Amino acid sequence: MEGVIAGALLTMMAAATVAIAVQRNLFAVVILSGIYSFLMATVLVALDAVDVAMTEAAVGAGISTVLLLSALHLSRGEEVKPLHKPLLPLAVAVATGGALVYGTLDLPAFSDPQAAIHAHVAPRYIEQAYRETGVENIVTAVLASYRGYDTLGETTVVFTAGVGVIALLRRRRRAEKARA
Amino acid sequence: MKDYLVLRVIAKLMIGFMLLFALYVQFHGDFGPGGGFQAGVIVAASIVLYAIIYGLDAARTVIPDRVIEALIAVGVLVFAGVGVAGLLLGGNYLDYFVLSGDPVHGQHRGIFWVEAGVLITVFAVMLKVFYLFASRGREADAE
Amino acid sequence: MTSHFPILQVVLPLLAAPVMVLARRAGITWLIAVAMSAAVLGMAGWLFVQTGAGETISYAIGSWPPPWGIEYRIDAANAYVMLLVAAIGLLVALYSRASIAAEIPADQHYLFYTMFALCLTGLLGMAATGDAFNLFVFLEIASLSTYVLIALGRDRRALVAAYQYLITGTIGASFIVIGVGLAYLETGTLNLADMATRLPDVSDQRSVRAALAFLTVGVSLKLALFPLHLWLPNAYTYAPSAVAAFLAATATKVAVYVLMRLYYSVFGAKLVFEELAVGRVLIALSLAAMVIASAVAIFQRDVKRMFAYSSIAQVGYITLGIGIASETGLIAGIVHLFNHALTKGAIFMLLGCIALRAGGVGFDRIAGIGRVMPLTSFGIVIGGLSLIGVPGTAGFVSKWYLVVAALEQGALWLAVLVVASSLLAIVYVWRFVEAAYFNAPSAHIAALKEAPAGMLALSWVMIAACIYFGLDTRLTLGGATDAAGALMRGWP
Amino acid sequence: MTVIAAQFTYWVTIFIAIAGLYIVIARGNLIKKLVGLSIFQTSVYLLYIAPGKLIGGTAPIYSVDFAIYSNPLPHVLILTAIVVGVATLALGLALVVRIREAYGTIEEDEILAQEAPPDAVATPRP
Repeated sequence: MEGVIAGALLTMMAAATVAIAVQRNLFAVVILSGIYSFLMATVLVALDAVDVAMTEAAVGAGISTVLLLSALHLSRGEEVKPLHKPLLPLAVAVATGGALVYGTLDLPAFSDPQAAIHAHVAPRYIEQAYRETGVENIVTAVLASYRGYDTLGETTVVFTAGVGVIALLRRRRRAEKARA
Repeated sequence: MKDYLVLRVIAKLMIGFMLLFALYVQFHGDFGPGGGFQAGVIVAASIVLYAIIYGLDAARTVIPDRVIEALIAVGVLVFAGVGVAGLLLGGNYLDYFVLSGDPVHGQHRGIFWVEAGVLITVFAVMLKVFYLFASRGREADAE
Repeated sequence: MTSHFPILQVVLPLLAAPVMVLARRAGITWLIAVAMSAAVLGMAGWLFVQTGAGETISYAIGSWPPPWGIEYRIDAANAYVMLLVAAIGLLVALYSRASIAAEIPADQHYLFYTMFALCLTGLLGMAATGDAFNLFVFLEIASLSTYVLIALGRDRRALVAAYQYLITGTIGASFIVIGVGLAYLETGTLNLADMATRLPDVSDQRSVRAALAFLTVGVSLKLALFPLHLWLPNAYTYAPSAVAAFLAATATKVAVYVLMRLYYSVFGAKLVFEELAVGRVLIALSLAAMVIASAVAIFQRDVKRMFAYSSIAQVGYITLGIGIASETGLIAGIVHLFNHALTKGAIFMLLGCIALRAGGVGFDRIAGIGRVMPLTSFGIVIGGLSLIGVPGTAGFVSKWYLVVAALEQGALWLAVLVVASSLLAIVYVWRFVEAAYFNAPSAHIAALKEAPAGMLALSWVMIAACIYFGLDTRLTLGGATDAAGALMRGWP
Repeated sequence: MTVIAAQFTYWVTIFIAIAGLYIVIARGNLIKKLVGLSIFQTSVYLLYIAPGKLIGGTAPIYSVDFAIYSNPLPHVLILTAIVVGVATLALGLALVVRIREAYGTIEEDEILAQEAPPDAVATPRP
């Protein structure tokens, strides 16, 4: 049953991406990408990734949509028909997909407890995280402690983006007039 | 939307609940899904809601730009500062074990402050980005 | 204290960035930037000396032992690259004060220095890390700050250049994430040294080969390997002068280091060069870069853009060294990485001096500039000689080694092509000489003064280094030999 | 989740990656390109997370009712990837807003048409 639901969700996700590619009304594109993110979040729940699902819903369907809408507000809402036939982009995209097919076909079998990712490194997190950090959510333990440095980097990325947007969008009326 | 009384009242209530929920997400991250990043997003969303209902200027008086810009930096400093504290107490960088006499308690303490740092920066950046986009839009409308 | 240098040299600029945002004042942030860069250079120098004897320094962040925690792993190879990045960082930080005063509004200066500190953090973090996913995170810190730095350029085309680089860079980063993911699924670990020990058991898996392919393409987008270089000319041309100098000297170089590390220390030379024909592909693309990008450079109407295309060609010489896949080839590549960084950094700093005085560096604007800005112009000429590879300059040393590496393999044609492509460099350098010295200056140009003493002095430090390292190769060649040795030994 | 569903997940992941990459490269509208870029980035999520799932396992949060937990490490990595993705999007959109103000359009072809071949004359921003 769970598999059927996940399959249906995945099919809808694929349909949403096609709709995004085809649709020229940018408002519709933004809403579709929000729907896509919600579907993704639901699939992630089915895959036990509850923290990721929560974040994807808040970020993909929430923040991203708000940002896209406010940027859209500042520009024309309709996409122009492309002038040239997009053969090269299609070739690049399909080649990438081909490499992915090639690369994923002989991955370890699904849900094989002997697969490398289940047998190596992760067992310590699952078995020891509570004893070593006193945190019941293993994802939090890995995120904030074992791999806390990645999270510092991630916070720095957010910081970089924030300061970068300030640098790009803060009005400098006097300065700009003086230069004009 | 400043003239709709119903919206204004409901929004005020909602914002209270949202902040409460954010606190839950922040501190429940040890036991269930959640953590600094998600909580920061929710806090920012509550202020965004306030700005939508009461206007950007009202939101900017509640949390001025200068304060937000400072908070953006403070969050990173808190996080990176936890790492420096580990160094000063004789451990490696980001070593939480040395933050307290009891290693597991030290871990707890480290994770608490690290998540606080994430919350502050994420909240401030999200809100600042919204302010900047929204004020840019208002000027575009005026032209 | 010294035992924490591996992490401190990355975290110091990371801490400096938020402090700068709080400080806000242009003068103070500049002082912070200079003090921080100087301290980083000191630590990088110490690490370089420490690892020279073949030692590998492992630093467990958070005191979690690898592979469960994130590890910084420093040997002669990344110490060499970090020394380069730190040295250029200090020079550019000093140079920026006068340079950006003319190009960036005063109330944005603190944002510039913040982004500069973050970019330094990202690049040093990429070089220092021993963890595959951490590599991606610091790559993104470096990338996002670079997009902003480029967009700070005066011309509106800087915005488009930054946008295009953002798209390309993010595609590249996603490729890297896919590659890391496939390698992780096969080995169960993210620690590069641990991955290296576990990869041989699964190296016949197609996923491992796909991982190698995705990582190669992703990193190649970052290092502007032909034909994935399309973002580079606009980015360098429209970025502020100080940014162009810093990026040209460091960003692509760190990406090259990452590629070498992945090939030699993680996937292993046996898989990459013997079982798969990566070396031959790399040689073909490098040759294309050397010839085509040099030829395109000749026809540019803007000097900065001309030298940007030259950078693509010069990256070709570095990747050619990797592709030859011998120890000499690797040494040649690493030494050229260093020498080209110095040369191109110096040239872009001097072009910044011209841009400051003349308002631009189009060929129509620099006619006769050699008469009014003699020191600046002469510096560019020396830099140009180093690009060509004239004996007595740093560029000669690396090209010499490249030719030797080609001959060792019995590939005379390769050696001939290296020399022949240098002839193209003569043509584009000559274009500058002709415009600067043999054209009569317009009234506007004739009224210009020589560049400010400070900027000129810093640029000439780099030019002097180009000559010094052309004559005394103990540091550059010795370091490169140690680095190549460390890479070939791998991370057991 | 069954094995068949897992296989299906891979195929959908790859399809989404192709579609996203195609939108980024082929489309000229700067906002649509960013949407495509986001989709390409999100396609990676399932590649990491689906293999971490164990049948009969549960979310990696300690509980007395369960003994098998799915692998937490991919979750941590993808959390970071999501955050990096939204940071990139915010920066990209800020650039789009500035480009729109400088050029009056967000169509790549129209922007390129406004620029003569590169030369040294700096075009002042409006």
